Amino acid sequence: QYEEQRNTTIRCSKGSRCYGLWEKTRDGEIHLVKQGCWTHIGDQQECHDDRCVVTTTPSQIQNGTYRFCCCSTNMCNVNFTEDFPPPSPT
Amino acid sequence: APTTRGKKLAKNPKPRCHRKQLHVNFKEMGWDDWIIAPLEYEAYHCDGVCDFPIRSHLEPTNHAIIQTLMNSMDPDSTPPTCCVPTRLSPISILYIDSANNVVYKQYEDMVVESCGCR
Amino acid sequence: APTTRGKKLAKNPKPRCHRKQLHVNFKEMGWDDWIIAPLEYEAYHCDGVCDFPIRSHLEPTNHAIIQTLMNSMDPDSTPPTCCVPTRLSPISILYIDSANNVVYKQYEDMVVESCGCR
Amino acid sequence: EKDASGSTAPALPQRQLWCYCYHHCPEDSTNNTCRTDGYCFTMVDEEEGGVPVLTSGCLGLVGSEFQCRDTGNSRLRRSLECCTDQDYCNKDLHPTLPPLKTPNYADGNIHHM
Repeated sequence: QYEEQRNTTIRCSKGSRCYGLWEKTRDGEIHLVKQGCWTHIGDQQECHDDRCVVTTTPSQIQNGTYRFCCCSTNMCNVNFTEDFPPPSPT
Repeated sequence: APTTRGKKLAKNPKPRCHRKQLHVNFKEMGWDDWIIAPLEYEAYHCDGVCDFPIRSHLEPTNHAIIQTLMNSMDPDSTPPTCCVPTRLSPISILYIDSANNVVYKQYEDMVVESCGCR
Repeated sequence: APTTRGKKLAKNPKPRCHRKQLHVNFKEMGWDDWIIAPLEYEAYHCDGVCDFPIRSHLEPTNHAIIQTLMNSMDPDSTPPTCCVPTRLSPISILYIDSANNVVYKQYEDMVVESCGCR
Repeated sequence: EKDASGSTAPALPQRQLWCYCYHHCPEDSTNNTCRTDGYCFTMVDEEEGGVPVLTSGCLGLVGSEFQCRDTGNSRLRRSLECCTDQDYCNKDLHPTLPPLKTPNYADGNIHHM
């Protein structure tokens, strides 16, 4: 588990995962918002990957600039990659 | 043990109390304007009949057993007991609060782990 | 109180989740051959609908609230939550055990003290 | 601070709040009042026959983020508002039914009784 702000790591409790939340601006700039332990998973298939991959289309907050992912290996939430369907044209 | 040979099993016995899927989609609820993640999760729910005798895995209280017996004596005057969650677990949620901060919170009792008759 | 001027009260609103009487008679159950006392008691039971919003005195869990919201979005796919006992109290019973001894025992969860939506 | 069931996340009240309750008060309530660790609410909703019904009462703190926000996609039209700023604050809440969703609703014959 990795937490960039204070450049620290924390150990997550058994069964939980790592998560990261970033903001990606229109011109591609990326800011870290939050990292930590995702202690309670709603869906068992969620957060199984060993890399932090953004798989769901971001929620509309902040015009969809947030990137959330969770993963299950040590320090996997240092950064993220994107693999979500393009927003359907409205 | 009493054999079921020769005893006709009820054609389509109503399913007894058990856990069923309930997929919650916060976006469909219109909450993707304050919830960042997750936007959906599996909450499950409980459904099915609670008839006599109530099996041990449904963890009936003494009251549930008495009510079930009274229902079998006079269904019109006493309703059966109900299949409800008996064990629940939390999920983590990231959301935006009213001051526009990003908040990480653990919401208790969001996922059904087991059902019972109460 | 908020005026309901111009807003008609529902004709016969379905009773919401509340505690109702349930008089238990051990004699009628045929148990007066092992129960000495009491031979009857008031157990109460819970009955009524759990609709949105679930009031605070019904002590809903987060799951019950989510399920109630989903039921109001699509009643066919998600059942409402159920009105069940949330607090119960014991009663004492004197009975004859299998070795013919008179036994005094406190039976837990025999009387409904309050109901809620779960 | 009046909190419509919109985007504002409710502040965290600590004390017990008194509210008006109308239509399904707790059994032990006296003269249409109730008490909660959460919020007072007033809701107008449209019964099956299309009759608007006003209800009010107490919501617990648990799940208030969900109940006070409600979902805009319930089958029957309704509007719920929560408040917590002072005792009986739901006296000043007057939610109105959202517009009908079906675009081709033409004759607009809702009767306000």
